[in-house]
Amino acid sequence: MATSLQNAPETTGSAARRPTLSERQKVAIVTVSVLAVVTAVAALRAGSSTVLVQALVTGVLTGGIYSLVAMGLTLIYGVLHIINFANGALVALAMYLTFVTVDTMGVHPYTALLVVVPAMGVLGALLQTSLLNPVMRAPIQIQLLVTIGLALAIENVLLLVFGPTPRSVQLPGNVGVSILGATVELSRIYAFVGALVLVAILSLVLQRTAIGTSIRAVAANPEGARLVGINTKSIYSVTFALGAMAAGAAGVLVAPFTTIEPTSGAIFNLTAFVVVVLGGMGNIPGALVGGLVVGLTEQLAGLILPDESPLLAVFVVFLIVLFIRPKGVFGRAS
Amino acid sequence: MTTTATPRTSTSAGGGLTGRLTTDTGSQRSRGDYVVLAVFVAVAAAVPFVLSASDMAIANRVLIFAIMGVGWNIMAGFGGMFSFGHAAYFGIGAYATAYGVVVLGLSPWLGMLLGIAISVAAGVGISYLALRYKLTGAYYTMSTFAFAEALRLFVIGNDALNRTVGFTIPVQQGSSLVDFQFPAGSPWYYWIGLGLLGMCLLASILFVRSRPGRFTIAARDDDVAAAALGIDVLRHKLFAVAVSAAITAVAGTYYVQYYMFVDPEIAFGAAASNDAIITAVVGGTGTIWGPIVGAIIMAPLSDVVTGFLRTPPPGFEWLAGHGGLDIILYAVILVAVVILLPKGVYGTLVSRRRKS
Amino acid sequence: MTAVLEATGISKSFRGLQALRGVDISVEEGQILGVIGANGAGKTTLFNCITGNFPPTSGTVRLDGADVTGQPAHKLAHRGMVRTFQLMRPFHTMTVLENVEIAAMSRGARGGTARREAGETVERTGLGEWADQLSGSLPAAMQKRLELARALAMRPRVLLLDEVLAGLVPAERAPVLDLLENLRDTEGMTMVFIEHIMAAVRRLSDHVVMMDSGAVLATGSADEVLTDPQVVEAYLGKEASDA
Amino acid sequence: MKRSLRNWSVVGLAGATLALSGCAGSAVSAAGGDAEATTEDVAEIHIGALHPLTGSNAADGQQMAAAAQMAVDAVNEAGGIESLGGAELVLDSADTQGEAETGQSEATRLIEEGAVALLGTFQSGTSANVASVAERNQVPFVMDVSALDEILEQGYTYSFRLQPSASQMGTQGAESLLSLVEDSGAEVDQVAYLYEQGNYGAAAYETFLAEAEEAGLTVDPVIQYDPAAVNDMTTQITQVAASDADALVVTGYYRDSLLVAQAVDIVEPDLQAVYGVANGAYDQPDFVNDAPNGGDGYFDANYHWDVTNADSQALAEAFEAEHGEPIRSSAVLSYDAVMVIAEALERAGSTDTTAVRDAVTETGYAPLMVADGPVTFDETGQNTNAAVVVMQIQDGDIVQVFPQEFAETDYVFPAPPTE
Repeated sequence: MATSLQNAPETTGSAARRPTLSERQKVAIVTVSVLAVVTAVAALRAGSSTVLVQALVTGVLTGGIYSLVAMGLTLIYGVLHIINFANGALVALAMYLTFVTVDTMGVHPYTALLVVVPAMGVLGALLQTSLLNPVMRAPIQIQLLVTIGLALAIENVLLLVFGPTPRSVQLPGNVGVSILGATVELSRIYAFVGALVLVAILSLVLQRTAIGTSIRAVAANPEGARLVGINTKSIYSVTFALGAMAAGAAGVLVAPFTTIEPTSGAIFNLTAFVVVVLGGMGNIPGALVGGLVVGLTEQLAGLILPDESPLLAVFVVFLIVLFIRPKGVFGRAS
Repeated sequence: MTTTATPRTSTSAGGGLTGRLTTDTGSQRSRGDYVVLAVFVAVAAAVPFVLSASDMAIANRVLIFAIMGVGWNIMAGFGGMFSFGHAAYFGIGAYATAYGVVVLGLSPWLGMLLGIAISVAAGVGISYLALRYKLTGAYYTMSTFAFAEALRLFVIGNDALNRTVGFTIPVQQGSSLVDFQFPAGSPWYYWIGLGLLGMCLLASILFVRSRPGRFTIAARDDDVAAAALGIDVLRHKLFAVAVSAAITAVAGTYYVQYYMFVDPEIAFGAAASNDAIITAVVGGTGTIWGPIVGAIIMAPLSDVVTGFLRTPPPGFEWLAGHGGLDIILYAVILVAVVILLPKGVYGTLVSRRRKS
Repeated sequence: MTAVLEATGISKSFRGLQALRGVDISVEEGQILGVIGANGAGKTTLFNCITGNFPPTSGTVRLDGADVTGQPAHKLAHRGMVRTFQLMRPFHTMTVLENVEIAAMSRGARGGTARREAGETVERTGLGEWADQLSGSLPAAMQKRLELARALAMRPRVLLLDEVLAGLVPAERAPVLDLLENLRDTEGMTMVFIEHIMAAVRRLSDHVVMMDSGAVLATGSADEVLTDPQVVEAYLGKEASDA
Repeated sequence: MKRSLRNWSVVGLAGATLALSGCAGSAVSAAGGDAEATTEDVAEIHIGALHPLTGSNAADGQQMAAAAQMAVDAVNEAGGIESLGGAELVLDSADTQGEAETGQSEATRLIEEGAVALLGTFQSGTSANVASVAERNQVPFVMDVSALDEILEQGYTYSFRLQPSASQMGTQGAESLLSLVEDSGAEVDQVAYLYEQGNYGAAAYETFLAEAEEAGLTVDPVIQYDPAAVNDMTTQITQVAASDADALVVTGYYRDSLLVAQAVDIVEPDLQAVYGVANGAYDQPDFVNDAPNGGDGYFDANYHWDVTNADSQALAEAFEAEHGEPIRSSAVLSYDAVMVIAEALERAGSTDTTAVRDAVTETGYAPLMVADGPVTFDETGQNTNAAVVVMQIQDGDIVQVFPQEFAETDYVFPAPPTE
């Protein structure tokens, strides 16, 4: 059940699909064996099994968080073909909304989902309708600059309203628990689970609802969709709203273990782009896999090359994967 | 764009074949470009006589933006390769110069050549991989972005390049053209920068007129058709990358010599890539003069906005003293310009003129 | 009696989908080969394999007896094999004249020569009135002609035409057909053309290949192929009912 | 301002003519740049302050600008610069946006508009840039916060730094830790060191290591991280827990140091103390709110305003009354920087920038910061009396605990970070 928006409607033709599956298996085998070798090297460098296990568990969990943050990004790219540079800013906005909700109403942080997610949805629809729909046919750089401008504006509105002092949201009962001998903060596990749930929800919405079918139709062929009577502009707005809601959910779930500043979302931007490309742009389960690859690469690189920024390893992996699989690990070659 | 099935009368008026060819707009426009370039450089050279020192700082930034925009425009505007990582070439130019001057004791001019060489090699290398492996659209764009980021992280982890600190060019007393150093506020910085910009513009004009340039534009419009007509698309795109990387590296050298300082974030951060794109897009991509117009508008914009908010006009005093408001205003203006004039300011003017 | 262009056993599969299954074609100096077949029969894919758009999965392409299989398109163009595209691919930011000039320049003509040659080709293909029009805003029929004009400016020895008549009204077809015939008769140009319009196939073809489902179904002279009962059933009947 | 706005509109409209025609007037009005005036009766003296009022360091930057303004107000209330006829100070505050090039152009503008001295900038990269502007324009530049050693290694003669450099803090941090341990009678043979991998963290670590090795203290494991990218520290803290380290030393910024505290809380390594060296979090009131267990017991050896000094206390109270938040040490340094400049102006009796620079070199100002003595600049411009003090979080308060002369209360050592 692939929820790749790139090739969603052509789900028939078993002859065409079977080789793709084996292709996927090949990718999976290569990925796993590379990971195994890297893990072995990391184990030698770490010199302690506890440290290695901790690195692996942390890698998986942070990977989940990266994919959580990247989910809206990949959805919006898949349908609108816009690289949304405002994704991080939207996540930061959601963090502040969480803070405000918790601060004023004194509720549990996760109940803020009920407020933040719909609010972000409305904002997303407004942004798409007012700013991006007019430039949907413009070249990629136009849309990119609009989202960059949007990111600047959102971050600085947050600075203006909340001031520069960092905020925080405390999660009641946020203790460390032990998994396979590794220690993990509960809030990070919740966020990881949240990522899985978000993948499931988005997949369901796209596969099983009428609006999801329209979205996939628009993603695959906007002209064709228009011909069969779909209002593409409103589908664009719905999609951006969904993307903003995903960013909103990410913001709420990440808020308890993050220092909330206007730039708190932007620090995820880099990794989120890598995650999205690795998973195949527009491929929602792919984002989950991409997140895990990035999370593990970061952790293991930290053990193997302690003098370099772990992100360097992430970008090198990214470039290599990009050249070998130009449409992402699970994307199809054209 | 006209969609009628009859050609415009103006083109058929002459009737004869030769008549049409002598009025070929392309070559005339290009010859006009040389004239415009000469006039532009001559007029712009007078700027230091009329601007104050702090305004000259902005004028110098206009030059840096313009060179970067011209460089980006070659690759993205004429070559059709949307780069979001021009910080890579800017940064290589800047670091090569700074390293040359501070560590190797070279003249900045040699550092500039070094920067151009490395920048071209890196650009051609990474673009060869990207084009060879047929990265397209957003994937191509993200690969350029990742390349610049990887360079930034590499420098941060490299002791020989001073990690996060970067380089500071030693201050000398007196002026020296060889050392590309003058007293603070000297108009020579501006004149040298203008000279460099002039050369980059000349390179841009020559490129567009040249065979490789025209083949590149053909490949941008349709690479399959270009290949079918015997054009080696890969080679020509790489040539465009080389020209683009070289020009952008020049901006890096100029930056270092003017600001006398560079660090990994300045050199390879996303802001540098953004500046190149914003300049060209606001002015008009795929036009010779678009980046100049874009630089003249966008480079001073943040100063203007900040200045406006520092001492607002009567009635707007309540706007003062809010950190962040200046950037919000800048962002709003950027978004508005881009949405309302997607072809850019100069690009829109040109297409209006063509239509009428 | 050597073939100028000879493709043998050309197969092509896309991720398991077999688009071509061992297609053989050959065309001799100064002759015109017609390729017919229903949409999706693999005609354009065959062109793409021959002209180097992408390499065939298996099979050999020979040009003047030399193996050129898998060589990139631009090299083959310089060896004298040039094609047009069914879906027009103009350099849309350039004028018609500039489009053709690019082709002339690519062939090696310099500056003024290239422009003069381009002008001649533009006139010859009936695009004279449109010369300074932006090619992206041309009507489709004119873009078809532009495809042909650009290819001719390369002065090809082997010209592959992909539905160069499609979309033209009958009155517009005649001059194109005259031109093609003239090119063969006066310049000895060798051609392979994909065409649905049977009158054109009859008039021009020295030889016809009928394709179906990625394979050659029938081959021979135009009359032989077009009266072949298999062909009539597989293609012409359907074509007739479509029309 | 109006000048540049007018230029811009003309520039924008005139296109390639680049503002040639419309700006003739601005050249005339641009004559503000001569700081050479040596008249004894100047009504106003401009000082330029450069801080990140926006961007990720705006929290410090805005406080620093506010404190600098308070210093200027204090000087003016006390009669201005008496040797210059009671001339009033005027603070021109500029936003660097945390960017070096903005810092440079703003510095140029401030000098242009007549600033006789500059202070700032919080970020080392920006300070390095402003230092070069100051040098070339021969205008004194007093750095409040900017720890990077390299800034003053350029042979500059117009740049000064009040704050201890990163290497000073590393050395003094190690000295303090060693004597604190000795004083407490506890046994600490080995420490783990975790630092941000930039030059700031590296300088603090390297000087700490040199001092520790001399005293026979083992530093292992040593772990560096990328402060911009790190999102989780559990692996690093697990490495610490797997070692024999008795204490953890951390040099980092706020966000990453908080991540360390969160990881320490759940991994529960067997440590006698977490000890920050020049740490951006462990002496911050925000940290007490954000950290698990309120960060109780955490140490930080860092520059800090002198809580035991009555004048400092008065400033802190006034600041909090005026701005509603507790003053940061960075802001007190900005206050000190203005005072150093004002005091130099007073002695110079001139607004000639070189004369002011000469006066700054001979300053003997007693700072509101913890220090080993009055501000004393060496030939590179570094304040040799800049000092760190060891602070500890005790019951939600950040208190000075070591050395004794600056201690508000007794330290608690060992202070295991997890109960």
